[in-house]
Parts: sequence; C-alpha cells; structure tokens
Amino acid sequence: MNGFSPQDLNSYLVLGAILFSLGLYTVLTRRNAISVLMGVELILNSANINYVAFAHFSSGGVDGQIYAIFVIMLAAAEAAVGLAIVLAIFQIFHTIDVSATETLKE
Amino acid sequence: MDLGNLGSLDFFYPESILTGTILLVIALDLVLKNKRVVGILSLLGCFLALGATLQLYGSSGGWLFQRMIVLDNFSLFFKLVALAAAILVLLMSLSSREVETLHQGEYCAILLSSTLGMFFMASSTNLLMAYLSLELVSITSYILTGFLPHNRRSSEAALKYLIYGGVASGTMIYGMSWIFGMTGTLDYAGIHQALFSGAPNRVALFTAFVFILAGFGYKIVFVPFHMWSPDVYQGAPTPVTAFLSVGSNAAGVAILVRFFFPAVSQVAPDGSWRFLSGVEWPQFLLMVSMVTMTLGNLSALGQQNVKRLLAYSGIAHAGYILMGLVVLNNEGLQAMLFYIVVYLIMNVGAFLVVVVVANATGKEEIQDYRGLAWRGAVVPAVSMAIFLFSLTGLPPFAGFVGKFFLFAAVIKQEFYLLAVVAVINSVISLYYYAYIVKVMFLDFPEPSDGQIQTSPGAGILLGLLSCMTLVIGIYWGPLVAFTNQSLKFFSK
Amino acid sequence: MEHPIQTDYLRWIVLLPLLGAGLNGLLGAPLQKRIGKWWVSVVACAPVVLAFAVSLAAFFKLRALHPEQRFLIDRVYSWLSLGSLHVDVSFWVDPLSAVMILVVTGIGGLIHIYSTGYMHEDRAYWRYFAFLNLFTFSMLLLVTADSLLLMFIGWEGVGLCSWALIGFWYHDHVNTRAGNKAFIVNRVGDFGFILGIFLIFWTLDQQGHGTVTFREIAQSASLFQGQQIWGAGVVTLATLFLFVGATGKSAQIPLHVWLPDAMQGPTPVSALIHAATMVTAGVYMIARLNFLFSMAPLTLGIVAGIGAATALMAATIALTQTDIKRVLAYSTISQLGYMFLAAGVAAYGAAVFHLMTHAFFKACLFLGSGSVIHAMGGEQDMRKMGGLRKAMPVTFWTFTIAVLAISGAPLTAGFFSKDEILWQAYTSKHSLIWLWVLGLIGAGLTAFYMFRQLFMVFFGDSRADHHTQEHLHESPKVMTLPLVVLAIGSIAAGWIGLPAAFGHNLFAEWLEPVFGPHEEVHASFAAEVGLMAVSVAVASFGVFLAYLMYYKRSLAPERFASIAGGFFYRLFHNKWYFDEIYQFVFVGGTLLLARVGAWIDQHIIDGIVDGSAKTTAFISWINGLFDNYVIDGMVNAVANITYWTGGKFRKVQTGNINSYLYVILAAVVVAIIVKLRFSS
Amino acid sequence: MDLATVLFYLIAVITIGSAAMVAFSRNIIYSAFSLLGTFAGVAGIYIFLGADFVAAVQLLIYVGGILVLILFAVMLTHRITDVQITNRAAGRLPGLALVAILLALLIHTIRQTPWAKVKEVVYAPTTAKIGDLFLRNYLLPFELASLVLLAALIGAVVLARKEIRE
Amino acid sequence: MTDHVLTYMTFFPLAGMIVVLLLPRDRHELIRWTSAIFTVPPLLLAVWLYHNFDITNPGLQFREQIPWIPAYNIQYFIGVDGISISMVLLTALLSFLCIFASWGIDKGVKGYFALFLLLDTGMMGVFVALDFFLFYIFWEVMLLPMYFLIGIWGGPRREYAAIKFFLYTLFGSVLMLLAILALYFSSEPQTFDMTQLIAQSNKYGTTPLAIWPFDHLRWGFQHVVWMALFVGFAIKIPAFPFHTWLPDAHVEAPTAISVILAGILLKMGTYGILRINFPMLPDATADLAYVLLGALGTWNIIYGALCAMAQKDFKKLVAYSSVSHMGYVMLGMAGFTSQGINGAVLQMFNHGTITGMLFLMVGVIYDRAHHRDVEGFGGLASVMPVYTAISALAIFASMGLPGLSGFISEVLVLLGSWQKYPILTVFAATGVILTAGYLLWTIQRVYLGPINEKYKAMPEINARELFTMVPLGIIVIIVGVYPSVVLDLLRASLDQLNQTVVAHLG
Repeated sequence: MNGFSPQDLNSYLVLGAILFSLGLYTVLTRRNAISVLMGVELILNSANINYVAFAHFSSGGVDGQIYAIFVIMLAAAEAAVGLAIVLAIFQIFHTIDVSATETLKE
Repeated sequence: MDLGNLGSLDFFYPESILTGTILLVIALDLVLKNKRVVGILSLLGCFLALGATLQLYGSSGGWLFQRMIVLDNFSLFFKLVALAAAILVLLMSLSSREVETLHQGEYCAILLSSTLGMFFMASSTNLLMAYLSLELVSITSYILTGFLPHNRRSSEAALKYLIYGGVASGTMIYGMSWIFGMTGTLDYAGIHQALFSGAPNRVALFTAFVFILAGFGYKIVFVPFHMWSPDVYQGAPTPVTAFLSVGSNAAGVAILVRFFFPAVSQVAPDGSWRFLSGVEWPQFLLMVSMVTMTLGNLSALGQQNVKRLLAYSGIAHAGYILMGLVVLNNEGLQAMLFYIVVYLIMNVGAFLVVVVVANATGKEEIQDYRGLAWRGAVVPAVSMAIFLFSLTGLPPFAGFVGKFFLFAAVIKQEFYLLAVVAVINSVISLYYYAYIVKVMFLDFPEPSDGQIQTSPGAGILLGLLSCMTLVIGIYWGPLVAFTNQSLKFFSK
Repeated sequence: MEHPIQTDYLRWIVLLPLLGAGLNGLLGAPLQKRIGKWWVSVVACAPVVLAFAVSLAAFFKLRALHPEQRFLIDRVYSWLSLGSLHVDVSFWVDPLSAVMILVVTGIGGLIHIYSTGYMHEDRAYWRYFAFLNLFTFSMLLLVTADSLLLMFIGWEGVGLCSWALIGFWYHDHVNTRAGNKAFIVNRVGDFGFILGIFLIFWTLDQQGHGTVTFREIAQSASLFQGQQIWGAGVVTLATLFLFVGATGKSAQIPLHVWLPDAMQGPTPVSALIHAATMVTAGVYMIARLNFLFSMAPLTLGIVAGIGAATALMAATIALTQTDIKRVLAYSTISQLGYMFLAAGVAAYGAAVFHLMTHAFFKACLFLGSGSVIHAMGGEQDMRKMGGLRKAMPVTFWTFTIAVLAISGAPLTAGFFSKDEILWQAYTSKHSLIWLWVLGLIGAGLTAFYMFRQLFMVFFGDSRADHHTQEHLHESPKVMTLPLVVLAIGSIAAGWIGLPAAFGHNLFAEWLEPVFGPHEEVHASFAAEVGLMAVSVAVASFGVFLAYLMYYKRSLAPERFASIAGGFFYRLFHNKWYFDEIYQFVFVGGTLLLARVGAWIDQHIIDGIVDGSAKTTAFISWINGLFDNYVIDGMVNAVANITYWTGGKFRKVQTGNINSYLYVILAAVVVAIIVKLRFSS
Repeated sequence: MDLATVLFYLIAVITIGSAAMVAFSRNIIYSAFSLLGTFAGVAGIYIFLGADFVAAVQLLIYVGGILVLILFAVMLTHRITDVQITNRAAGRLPGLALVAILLALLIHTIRQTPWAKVKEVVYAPTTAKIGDLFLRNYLLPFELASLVLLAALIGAVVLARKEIRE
Repeated sequence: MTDHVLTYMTFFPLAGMIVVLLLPRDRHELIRWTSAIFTVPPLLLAVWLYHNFDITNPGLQFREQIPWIPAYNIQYFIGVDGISISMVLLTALLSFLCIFASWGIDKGVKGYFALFLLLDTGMMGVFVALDFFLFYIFWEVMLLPMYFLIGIWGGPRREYAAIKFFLYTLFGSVLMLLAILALYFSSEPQTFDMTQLIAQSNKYGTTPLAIWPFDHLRWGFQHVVWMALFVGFAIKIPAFPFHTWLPDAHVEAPTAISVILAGILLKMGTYGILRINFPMLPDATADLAYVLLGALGTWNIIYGALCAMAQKDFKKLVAYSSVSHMGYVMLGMAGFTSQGINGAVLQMFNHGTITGMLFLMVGVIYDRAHHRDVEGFGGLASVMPVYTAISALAIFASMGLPGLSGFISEVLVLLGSWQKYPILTVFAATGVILTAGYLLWTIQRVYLGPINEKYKAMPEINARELFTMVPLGIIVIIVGVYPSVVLDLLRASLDQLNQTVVAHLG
C-alpha cells in the first residue's frame, strides 16, 4: 500500500493534511474576517476527511462519520453566528461615524 | 455503573432542570412584559439545579448515556462551580445598568445554555461530546460577548472571539481525529485501554496532544491561546466578562484534566500520575505555565482599563492554575480545584465592583476609581482592596491559601524553578493590584468626581464575597475537605 | 590582698556628688528662681565637701591598717553577669585611689567654692553646678571603680561633662565646637580603651579566668605570659590599646589637640577638669594597671617617649602663646608629659606624686588667671595686661608661688616631684639618657614661659585700656581663699615626697602596696644632688632669659623669633599645625566618605531597585508594543473587511490572530521537531 | 491503474486545487467560489470512503448552507458597485515556509504512525446505521447538537436584529 | 485569664479595631480614646507577664496550642521565651504610647486608628507565634495596615514610600514562604510547629544540592533555605543592601508610625533570624554567620553611620542611625557568645526605646516648624530647654553613653563578637566614634548656637508629647544603670540557643 491510491489510508490522511495546511495558511495570511472563516472551514473539512477515513479503515463502524456529521452541523451554526455578527458590525457603520470609532487597541 | 439512555435520566436532573429553564425562559420572554421576572426565574432554575447537583454529589458515580458522559464527584464539582458562577453573574446582571438595556430573555437563555455546556464539558468522556460541549460554550460565549446593542467594541470582540474559537476548535478536532485513528475509538475508556496496551507512535501522539491543547487552552486562556481575552473581556458586558473569566476558565480546566489525566495517564496508588512515557506534555505545560503567568503579569502592568487589566491578571492566574497540573499528582489537582473556587469568589467580586462603579460613572478606567473610598463608596473600595490583595496572594485572604497549596504542591515535587518564577510573578502582580488600591485610597477625589451610590443588593453581595474571601483565608479546612472529596474520577 | 575589708560607706563618696547633680539638674532652675543662687551653691558644694570628709575617713581607715591590707571595698550590686563576664558595681579604695579621691574631692571642693564667686553672675548658674557635680561624680567613679568596665563609665562620664562645660556658653558656636572636638577626640581614645578591655578579658577567659576586675587581673596577670595575637604579645597590644585611651584623656601626642580649645569653658572648669583631675585620668589608669605595663617594655618605651616628646612640644608651643589660659593649657599638656615620662620609666610613684603636686599648683595658676580675667572683665590676652600686682596682691602672690612651684624652684612641691621624675628618667633601668635630656630642656622652657607670663601679667605697667584699669579690683574672698589654700598646697604638698637623698619618702612608701617595693637605685647622694643642681641651673637660666626679655626688656624676643627665618616661631605659634592636618585628613576624610556613602545609597542601590522596577515596566511595555503594534498594528496596516459606507472603505480589525498564529505555529513546529529528534 | 484511481486522483486534484485557490487568491469572491470546489471534492472523497450519507450532508449543508452564507456575507460587505476588493495578505512567505514545514512534519508523522486497522474494509450503505445510532448511542450528542443549533439561532437573531430597535 | 494571657494581648487590639469601626466617623475624640483604652489591657498584661515570667526556665512559657487545620498540622500555637519576651513587652508599650503620639492625626481618624490597632495585633502575633504558618500570617497581616498608614497619612512622597516598602517586604516574605514550605516537606511528620522543626534540625542536610538548572550548587539544603529566610529577614532589619526602603518609609510615615517601624518592625528581622535560622538551621548558621551576619553587620554599622552623617533631613538621619544600630544586633548574634547574643537582643530592646524617643523628638519640632531640615533650626536649647534636655537624653543614649541603656548593649555586642572576630570588632568599634560625630554635630546644629529668630517663639514641648517620651527615657536610664531588669529575662533562653549553634560550629 505504498503510493497514492484510494485503497490506501495514508493517501487520505495526506490529503487531509494538505487541506489542513492550506486552511492554516489562509488563517495565517488573511486579514479578512471572512477569508479567515473560509480557512477555518478548510481545517474542519480536513479533520472530517480524517474522521471518515479512519472510520473506514481503522475503526470500522460509522462513529467517525457521525463525528463528521456533527462537525458539519456545528460549522453551520458557527457560520450563522459569525454572519450575524458581521451584519451587526455592518449595521453599526450605517449609523455612527466611523472616523470617531476607536478600535479595541489601547 | 454503565447506564443506557433511559436509565441515565435519573442522574440527569441538573441538566434537565437547566434545559427546562432555558426553554421556559424563551417561551416566557415572548409573553411577559416585565423582563425582571425572567432573571428571577432563571435564578430559580439555577438554584434548583444546584440543589439537584448537591443531592447527586458523593453518589457512587458511573457512565451515562452509553458512556457519553460520566457522573463523578469531579464532574459534579465543576458543575457546582459553573452554577455558582451563573448565579453570581445573574445577580450581578440584575444590578447592572448595562444589562438592563439588553433582551433579558435571550440573555438569560444564552447564559444558561452556556452553563449547561460547561456541565457537559466537565462530564464528557467521549471525544465527540467534548467537542460538542466545547462548541456549545464557545458559540454561546460569542453571542454573549456581542450582546451589547449598537456597540462596536462589543461586536468586534465577538467577531474576534469567534474566529479564534473557530481556529482553535478546528485544530483541536484535527488532533482528536488522530487519536481516533490511532485507537479506533472516541471513548475515553477505550482510548486509555488502547494507548496503554499498544505502543502508539509518540510523535503522532504528541502532535495530537498539542493540537488538542489548542482547543482546551483557548478556553483556559493560557499563552499562546490567550490573545482574544483582553479584547473580549473589555468589549463584553461586564457580567459576561465575569462569567467568562471564571466559568469557561474552570470548564476548560475540567475538560483538560478529564482528558489528560484519566484518559491518557495512569494513576498510581499514592495519587501521583504517570503520563505515557515519551509523550512529555507535562513539560510542555510546565513551560506554558511559566510563560503564561509571566506574560500575563507583565502585560497587566501597563493597563489603564480595569477590565482589561483583570483580563491579563486572569491570564496570569491561568498560569498559576496550570502549576497544579504539571506536578502530576493529586495534591496538585486538589490545589488547583481549591484555587478555582477561590478565584471564582474573588474575581467575580472584583468584577462586581467594576459593575458598581460603571453603574455610577459609566467608566471603567482606573483613573475613574480615584479616591473611591472617599466618594461614599467605602464598601466597594474596601472589598475591592480585599479582592485585589487576595488575588495577589496575601494572607489572611483566600487567595493566599490557594497560592500556598499550589506552591506546596510544586515544591513538594521539587519544581524549584517553577516555584521561584511563580513567586516573582506574584510580587510583580502586587504592583498593579496595589496600584488600583492606591488610586482608590491614597489618591483623593477631585471635585469633578461624583459620589457613588451602591445598590443595597450589590452592597450585600460584595460584603458576602469579601467575607468569604476572608473566612476561607482563615479557616479553609472544610473547603479543603470538599476539594479532596471532589478528586474522584470514575473509571470502571 | 586575699580578704578585702567590706565597707558600706565608700559608695557615698561617689553618690553624694551625683545627688547634688540630680538635685540641681532637675530642680535647679526653679530653686534658683524661687529661693536664689545661694541655695543652689549649698546643694552644689555640700556634697563635695561631705565626700571629702568621707574620703578622709577612708584614708585614715587605710592608714590604720597593715600595709598589706590597705584595701577597702564596697560592693553595691551585680551589674552585668553573662557567661564568664561578671561585673559588679563596687567601689574600692587602696592607697592609690585614696590619693586620687583626696585630690578630687579636696581640690574639687575648693574649686566649687571658688566657682560660687566666679560664676555668680551667670544665668545658668544651676546648670553649671549640676554639671560640675556630675563631673565630680564621674571622676570619683573613675578612680574608685574596681573593674575596668565600671572605670570606663567614669571615663566616658567625665568626657561628657567636659563636653557640656566647655560648651557651657552654647550660644557661641566656637564653644560648642570646642566641646565637640574634646568629646570626639576623647571618643577616639575610648575606642582604644574599650578594645584594650576586650583583649584583656578574652585572653584571660581563654584560660578560664575571664575578668575585668583589677584585683583579679592582677592576680592572674601571669597568665598573659607568652600569649600572642596578630603576631604581637597580648600584653603589649592590650597596654597599647589602653595607652591610646590614656593619650585621649590626658592630651598626649597625637590626641592632645582638644585641650587648648577646651579653654573655651569657664576658667574654674579649666582648673578642675583640664588641669587638676580629668586630664590626669590617663596617668591614674596606667598607674592602676602598672603590673600590666611593667610586663610590656615596648609599651613602656612608647609611653616614655611620647611623654617626653609631648612635654617638650607643648612647652615650645607655650613659648609663643599670648592667651593667658592657653599658656597654662600647654603647660598642662607639658606637665602631663612629665607624668607619662615617669610612668614610662616605670616610676609610677613619681608620676602620681607629680600628678598630685601639679594638681595643686596648676589649679592655683588657673584660678589665679581666672581671678585676673575676672578683674580684667573677661580679657584674656596677656599683651593687654601688665602691672596687676598692685591691684590684686593676693592673686599676685599666690600666682607667683605657683609659678615658682611649676618652674621647680627649690623646696616647692614642683621641685621635688619634677626632680623625682628626672632622677628616675636618669637612673631607671627602663630609661634612656635622652629622655632625661628632653625632660631637662622642657624644664628650662617651662621656667621661661611661666615667668614670661608672670612678668607680662603682673609686672611692668598696664597695657589695658582705660576703662578696664578703673575697674581693676581684687577678687572676693570666696575666690581668694581657695587661692591661698592651693598656694600653701603647692609648697607643702612636696614635702611628703622628699627624695630619698633627704631622707624618707613617705609618699613612695604609702604607694608601695600598689606599685610594689620601690627598687633601690644604687646611686650616690652626690649624683642625686648633682642632678638637682643641674635642673635648677637650667630652670634659673630660663627664668633669667624671661627676666631679660619681659622685665628688663633689654633683650628683644623678636631676635629669637626670627631664628631660622622665623620657621620655629611659626611652627610653635601654629601649634605644629596639628589642627590643620587633622582637619584636612580626618574630618575632611570622614565627611567625604559620608557623602560618598549617601551618594551610593541614593544613586546606586536605589538605582538598582528602581532600575529593576523600570526594567520590568520596560519589558511589559515592549510586551505591550508587541501586542498592540507588531500584532494589531500589522493588522491595522493592511486592510481588513472592507465594506460600503458613503463610498468609503471602512475597516474592522480581526485583531491579532494571524501574527499570534505565527508564534503559536512556530512553537508547535519546534516542539514537534524536538520531539522527533528525541523519540527517533 | 483503474478508473477509480483516476477518478480519485481527479477529485483529489480538484479538492486541493480549489483549496489552494481559497488560500492564495487575491480576490475574496474567487476564494469564496473556489471553496465550492473544495466542498464538492471532499464530498467525492467521502463517497470513495463509502460514506454516502456524510457526502450528502456535506453537499446539503456546506454547499447549500454555509457557502451561501459566506457568499452572502461577502456580497453584503462588498461594495455593490464593482470595486475591486483588495484582499492583500501580509507575511505570505514566512507563513508559506512555516506551513510547508508543518505539512512535511505531518506527512512524515502520518507515514510513521501505525494506525489502527480493521480486518477487512467493507463498503455498505451507512444511512440506516447512522440513523439508528443517532437514536441509540449518540442520542445525547444529538440532543445537545439541537440545543447548540437553538442557541445559535437565537443568538444570530439577537445579534443581527439589534439595529431594528433604533 | 492567666492561661490565655498572650491571646488576650494579641487580640485585644483587634477587638478594639472592630469597636472603632462601629463608631461614628466624626466622633474623633471618642475614637482616639477608645483606641487608647484598647491598648491599655495589653500593657497591663505585659506588666503581669513581666512579673510572672520564670527567668530560670529557658523553654517556652504561657504556651497555648490548639489545632487549627489538622489536615496540614497547622495549629494555633503561641508562647513566649527569652527570645521574644522583651519584644512582646516593647510592643505592648510602644503601641500604647504611639496611640498618644498619633493624637494629632485629624484626617480619616477612624481609618487610621482602626488600621493602627490591626497593625498592633499583627506585630504582637509575630512575636508570640510558634507555628510557622501562623507566624507567616501575622507577618503579612502587618504589611497591609502599614501600607495604608504610610500611604494615606504619610508625607508628600508617601505613595512611593508605601509601595516601595510593600514591594520590598513582600519580595522577602514570599521567599520566606518558599523556605517555610521546603522545611515543612522535609519534616517528618510534616508540620509547621517550630518546636518540632527545631527538634528535627538534624534532618535538614547540608550535602550539596543539585537543583535544576543549577546542577552544581555548592550549598546544601540548609544553606538554600537559610538564605531564603535570611533575605526575607534582612529586608526587615534592614541589612545592606536591602535597606533603602527604610529612609523613604521613615521620612514619609507619620511620627507614630515611624516609631513603630523603627521600634518594632525592624526587630522582626533579627528576631526571625534568632527564632528560626539559629535553632532550625544551625549548620548553615555556623557556616554563613561570619559573612552574612558578622561582616554585613559591621558594614551596616559603619555604612549607616556615614550615611547618617551626610543627611540634612533630621528624620532621615535618625533612620540611617537605625541602620547603623541594627548592625550591632547582627554582629552580636554572630559572635556566638553569651555576651554577644544577649547583647544583641538587649540592643533590639534598647534600640526600640531609644529610636522611639528620637522619632518622637523629631516629631515634636516637625509639628511646630513643619520642616525637618537639620540646618534649619539652631539654639533651640534656650527656646525649649525641657525638650532639649529630653532630646539630649535620647541622643546620648543612642550614642551609647555609659549609664544609659545603649552603652550596655553595644559594649556587650562588641565584647561578645571580639572573641570570634577581633578584626571586625575593631572596625565596628570605630562606629562608636562616627556615631558620636554625627550625633554631636546634630545637637550642635539643632539645639545649640545662637537662637534662630524664626523659632524664637516656638512653644515648649507639651504634656502629651512629654508623656510619650518620658516613660521611654526612664526605661533608658534604668536599663543603663541596672541592666539585669531586662537581661535576666533573656539569659536562660539565649544562652541555651547559643549553645545549640555553638555545638555545630566546625
């Protein structure tokens, strides 16, 4: 099972690792909240690939898959909240003068 | 004892009560006009849950819901802490101007669900449950942070918090996935069994642990996962800040201990823990602990905003608390539990004072505390002094006893370097704590500074908390016994 | 000496003056205001007179005893008792201290009486007497103490009183400075003294006889044999330490500088403290510990040398002084030098003898000068005097007698005592001939400057201004009476110590129990008489010179002054520049050190403390910078979410996540790499 | 090399490629859209792993939900008039280096690690099993998740609606 | 009553504090008198204690021992012996007198006296506590009131002084805490009971340690612990170079507090060394005493005297004289002779009374002239003779003039240290000269000389001020003439203590 093939667990893991790294890279280099969120999504997906792969090759059963499903659910929840916050901020700027708004830095 | 879903319900009252309360609150919020009732109601719910929890405390313990969560004194201890935090914070909220403007119903509901999340964090024995509960607490925390309407500070803090949270938990589950891959199971007991029977790859395991620590550490707020806390603490409504500073910190400790001690370490009869040989996460934590307390204290030095300062001091205290972990024995854990209780009391107290002052002046800068003692706010000033000195760790206050036990544990294990670092840190910390005290007592108010009224409720609560700080500082026998008893992990 | 005779009245010799001091000190002011000065005088003088009576009683008690048992003790209470150190407060009287208490109370009493006249006009009359009594107490304590430590109390006590009395007129800083000088110089001496005590105590203690009591030290003196410390003999070192103390009190080189300034005090004080009693404490101490000094030839040599040198040097300075009291002051120093010379050649008897006679005539001289100053309205400069002998006959005659005595005119007390010393210096086996020579020259100079003074003050015609001349008057009886008594003393006191040549030396015999048998010098009668002749000749030569210069004025002093380009004159007149040197070296040095110390404290040590604080603050600042600029600043710098408002870009920071993640990630990577290296 | 493998390669390439786009694209909208590719690709991977249900969920929730949310956010915060949204990123190189090292480490570790193995790998429809487990072993998480969603819902509402009160 | 005498002495003031807190804030007279009244019982009890103290018994007396936190063997364990008795008496006396010295306080009277009484309890507790934990608690309890008393009622730079004092002391005490824990864990059974720890002193090894990261430490466990404790105590003494908090604290603190600081707090350092370092770590003591007590003490004497000489501020001058005088204590205890150690403790007592007088004396003119510049006065002797007289007494006592208490202790110390360190003693003895130097100079500048016109009309010292100083003056004289009144109390215990260490001298 050397080489990169669909029968090989490692190939999936490597795939996951690559996704993870890309997600991390996004988070690292992006200054933009939404881009960072995208990076997070990549990370989550990489984890999910691992889970499903392990479910398939390592543990058998569907525990891993279920884990993945939950991750997806929570990702959705988080995204919803995140968007709500962005919206809130967006709304604030309609009403208050931005040049006067100070940021969190003391 | 290993119960199925139905059987578990008998041991599930506290959670059920909380859930019920949450739903009730949401429902009532739609019909009721007088929002205060909601607060009272949720308080009632908390007290009920408290009663239920106490009633369960000391029972033989066991697995519930197909080994999803566990019932033992350890988890119950943290449930009690979470409830105590919730109750205090609700009381605080009732006397806080800031909160009055909020949607009481949602506020309470979210607060309670956060508490519930902490319950599960303390008791989950399954990677999935751990992740879920963590997320529950996180998401609710984001919401609470962003709760202040029309307040950029608050919203920005929330967004920041959310993003850090996402990254942290993402990293964590990636780490968890490796554990799952190596052991083929999500269940702690299974993991423990697999790890200690087989010969897992140390490097992989270590990497996984580090990733998982990211998720936990971000709740406990230790370096380098602390960067969100100052902004969030400053941006969030003060009661929420208080809640986060004690509640999620404690819950984080709980979940961390739960995973790193019973799951991946073995306890020797003499109460000292043996970690997997070759996977030196304790050393990692040792460094983290030193860095955390030092960085926290140093950053606190320059702060002018009380909440921000308390945030940094919170980071420092997270460092102290970690001391109890790295010594890898029950004295250490016990000292840690003790410290968590003490920290809960004094920190909530401190934030309550912040609320009182903010109610009167609407400001949170240290300068706004000028001559507090001479502005008709003797009770807040004095109790603030008590809390701060207690945080410094001076006798005869509770904080001293807490630090004392931590030092004791550390020195017993001959971690002299850590002890010295901690000692120097507590001296440094004196500097900024005493600075606030100085401003409150040694400076005299300018004519511009108005008088400050304390609502009777807040006054009583403050008196209560400072008395507790003092009493525990002088007679802590019972509390020690309690923490001692709470150090029971259920396994088999 | 085995079983001393216990008594219980000796304490009163000491305590009576203390009583007087206490009364006047606490109640003096009101007494003086309410009842008047005479009452204060009674309170002051009565105790001393009574003490004199008690002393006499003690003296006769001793006389009655067999020489070997001439020894009374009065133990009051146990003072210190720690480990092997046991010190009692107890007084003793043996032939030596008997002499001293008689001198102190006797002459002291006279001076008290004299003072009632002299100080009569002073506002702080009571304070004066309080301190005078206190002084008498301390001095008596010093001479009757039976242990070194107790003696030390008197030793410092007299220092305190001398400080207080020199600075008696404290409104003028000149006086207070003189007082401080005296006290501090004495402290230097005491420093030596106390160390001497320690050394003695511990040396004996090592051999199980730790003690500071004179009698016990004497008994176990043999234990000092062969003891070494710092490569020197313990005895030598101990005696040297003690001698430092002696030089301080008795104004010997190099610690003599305070005595001339001490003349700032009231004249009777100069008479009592700085002539008759206190300054002789050093001599007394050496005599008291003669057995130790005799064991240390080196020390003896030094003592003798310093004594002779002082005698000469002081005399030379006295030649050039014009202040009536300073001349006397330097003559005192010089006479003390003789006493040390005697002690240094182990002729303790001679030393004490001269001490006693000197007490008489020097007291007489000072009181005389006091009487003169009194008459002159405070004027002390001899150049403004002259021709006073008609105005104040009594003073004149008594003064003359005293001058004769000090110059060593035959048959006066001074003649006998000084010749005794010179004789000893000449013959003693501890001695060297040049000591005798120095002594001889000194004698000559003494005769010269004393007569110079006599002539300048009492003969010739008055150089005082008109006003003063009119008010010239003889002093009241209370002042002249003591003068007379002392004058008589200055003659008669000598006869109890007739040289062996003329028969029987009562005084030496009386002191024998203390100093041991007076070793017989096998010198012929002729030799002794010859030496006397020589010294008399030298003295008369000095007198003759003075006569020519200051009476006949046929010989101009300037001629001598200009010898060697006036170098000597300037040297003498400026007191050999001791003060200047000390001021520069010691006072200046200490003050410099003090400033340095304070500076170090303020700048270095506090600097370090504050520095550490600053460093911490700095680190935290850096840290804050990192937080706020490196991390968030990076964030601020580059745009974030951009969204639409009024056609402008608005930013919101996601905060510092990215930069922190760099850190975290780096940390993690490092950790894992490390892990790899160690696990594989 | 059979069809499956080819397909697998293809999907892998799509996934990674579009993920790379997300990571490196200068334009946020491109990033957002290329995220779609990743999600879809991952779904495909799931199919390869015999996780049909998960794949479905992935498509539904991620593509149908989250992605839409994100796009919505981007649009909303993006100025409608076509301004090129600059999406500059700082510290690319160090980040790249760091991540590269990490990736290397991860892959190295992955290869080293003896992962748990099942006797034989089975391909079977999982939906029924999953549904069953949700109501048995994973009942509690299931309920908990619903609570999370509820909280998130409320929260989202509260946060988003606040400006209505003004 | 009699079997809890120490408890009463310790906690009466605390009760007083509570009462004071209950009083209305503006009834100043009432508050003052109440606090005065609450310091009387301890004083009376102290007298009683003095009479019933068995001077022949070297062991502990009036001990009370009640378990407190049994789980950790922490007890409420107090008692006195020769080491502490003199300090207990001194504390009772000074805190009584200082209440009256504080009469002039008119800002925040209630808070002041409440804190003062709390401080009183803390001080008394430190001297009677025999359980290490209790000791530490009292030690720290003392800290807070002091911080506020200096910080609120102090002079212009009070905040700086207060925080400096606070930080210094805290730094010392946390080190002490570590040492305490180390001792606790090396004892068997683990205990904080000082007497038991002393009994096990042989357990604490001197074999070189290997503490990561210092793997090649030359010192043994004892030495490390000794040092940790010593630093804590040295800061209080204050020993060079930890002394710089003292001048600031003294200068800024109100008179009464300066008296307490110098009179009692400084003693805790030396007391701690005697009570803990000596018996508990005898080997380390034997090894380190020469440098850290003997030499450092000598250095203190000279250095302090020199600094004092350079001061222009009267209070600072006195403060530095304290540094100098505490040096004698260190030197004396390092001598390991009966004379030395007794002299040291006697010096602690005397310094308490003498320096107390000195600070009160400064306070008197400060209240009148509102400055403390030594150069700024002159000729006070003719303006206020009584004040001058009593000041002179204090100054001469401080100078170590025979017949006054200072002399006895200094001579004993020097005598005691000579045997072991003659050279050091010679240097230390020069301190006698320096002291005379700066004190006489001070007298001359302040009291003598021509009258300073500014202060021609300065009012004579009043009855209250006199009342605070005279008792101390009397003690100074009595102890000077008949030292046994104090020495007898100390001798038995101290000689025994000395023996225990001497046994370990190599």
